[in-house]
Amino acid sequence: MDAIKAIVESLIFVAGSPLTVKKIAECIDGATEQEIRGAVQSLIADYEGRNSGVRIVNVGGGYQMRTREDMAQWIRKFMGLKPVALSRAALETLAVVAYRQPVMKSEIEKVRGVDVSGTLKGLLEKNLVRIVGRKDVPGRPIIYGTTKKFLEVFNLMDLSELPTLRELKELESSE
Amino acid sequence: MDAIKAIVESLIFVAGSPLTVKKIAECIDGATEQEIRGAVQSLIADYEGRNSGVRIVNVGGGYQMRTREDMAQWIRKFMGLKPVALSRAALETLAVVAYRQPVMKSEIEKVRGVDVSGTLKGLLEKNLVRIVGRKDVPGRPIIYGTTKKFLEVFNLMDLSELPTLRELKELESSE
Amino acid sequence: MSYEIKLDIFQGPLDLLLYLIKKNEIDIYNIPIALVTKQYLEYLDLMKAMNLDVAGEYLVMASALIHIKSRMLLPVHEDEEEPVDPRDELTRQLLEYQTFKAAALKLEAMNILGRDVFRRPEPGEDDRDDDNRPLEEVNIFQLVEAFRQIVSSMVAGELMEIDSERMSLSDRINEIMEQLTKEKVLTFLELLGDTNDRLKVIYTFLALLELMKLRVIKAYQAEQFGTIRIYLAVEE
Repeated sequence: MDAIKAIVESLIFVAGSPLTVKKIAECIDGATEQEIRGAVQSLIADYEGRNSGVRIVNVGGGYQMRTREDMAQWIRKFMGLKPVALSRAALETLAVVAYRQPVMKSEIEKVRGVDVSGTLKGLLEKNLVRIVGRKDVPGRPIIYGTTKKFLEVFNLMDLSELPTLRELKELESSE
Repeated sequence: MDAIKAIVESLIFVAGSPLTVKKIAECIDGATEQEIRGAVQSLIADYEGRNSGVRIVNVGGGYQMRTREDMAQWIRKFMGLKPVALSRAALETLAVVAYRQPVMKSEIEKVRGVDVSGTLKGLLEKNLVRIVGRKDVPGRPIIYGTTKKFLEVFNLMDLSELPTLRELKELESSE
Repeated sequence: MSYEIKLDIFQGPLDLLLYLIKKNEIDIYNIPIALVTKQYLEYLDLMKAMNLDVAGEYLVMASALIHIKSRMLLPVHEDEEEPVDPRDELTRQLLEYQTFKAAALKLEAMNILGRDVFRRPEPGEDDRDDDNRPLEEVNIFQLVEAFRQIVSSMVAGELMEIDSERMSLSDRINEIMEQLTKEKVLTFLELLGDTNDRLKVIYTFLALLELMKLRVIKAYQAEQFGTIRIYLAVEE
């Protein structure tokens, strides 16, 4: 068990991107997915338990090592980064895509009440949004959806982890 | 002390390349080099002590996180399974084939302005591009087109789902 | 009236309206249209006075507000069973936008990669060209963008507009050539299979014309009105 744990840890470490249990199992002959799942859970607990500056999280269906959020200021200082934020316009467009996908540009514009060409292009370039295909209606407009990278960037296991629109509505009315 | 340790750990983790104590000290205000040296030693001992698949080593005067040597075989296997990204050149050639098919090599070269023999061969091997047929003219030039695998990789039902240049232009408009 | 807030913080006319509703502590289900319209127009005037670019969407909303206001003044016909409130559509739109605004705030509050949390860089790509390795997922956008950039650097005369009809034709060409490479000879009817799809018939015909023009296929007919047989122009 400890041997598998060490291998799993080294794989998640080198991968950089989120690594699925299935993918890990392909690399370790003789280890079942269940054993790997156990090793991952044990690793997660280890990192939490010793107050490490690094943690293992479940994002986009895989496991990824990342720094703890309260380390952000030191890392930004080290990397010489200014806190980069997505603009409010980009976040609103992204929110509509995330909840309404697959969604047409015209639908996003109807919700936001503004032209979204520029923000949509920016999100495509950042690979947070992708072209899913075309809608089977006259004119066959392009439909958009979110990417795996979106899940990775926003720390989500999957889309169902987003608060539901109902929850958001209740939040608004209770304000 | 524990706080400094976590910060040091997160910095060595994100840096990738070896990090000197001096450089770490520049990022953490109020921490002396001695404290940082202590934190690093304590981290090294932690990783060793719990038989982690990852360790912190002193290389070239700095500290770096690396996988343990005996993890090499699994990591090699992982790297072999890791998806490869298309190079910029391959993507451009693929784009010309996709939009201009059925197309001859000479036509692709005219558009891209460079010799595409190498990238075209790579795309044929990756099964993204195929030989559609030969022209019955002197030299019997080969005509290229995209494959079913191409549609799969780009998640397309058929080629008509590819966005047109006009549609992309619509995204250019200001915001 | 004080305008201490910055005008460019509004994300559009709906955002501005929501702001006015909050500021006046208005019930969103019962918007005093006259008041809101008045304040909305004052903001637009102010934006213009400050030489800010007032996007067309703000003006469209202004006329919509004025229209609602005038409809509010019309008497309600008593024979109408359920009189429609002219504000309904606007209220629905505002509620929906408000929800997505909240969703955007939720997203912003998450631990964003590259802002709050950081990962290790990707391992260095070894140059080994192993074709058994799976391909990394590519966003179609990257493909189109690559093509657009190449084409935009070409002279205008060479630019060819791509439409989805042309791409449907390419689809059909690829299918026909695949079938023909396998079967060596085919009739038009065999190419069509048992389809009744008119578009497919047209695209098949157009694809054959294109392939003949390219000299990739040859068509033969033994006699007038006889069966047309299609061959590869060049045997492999």
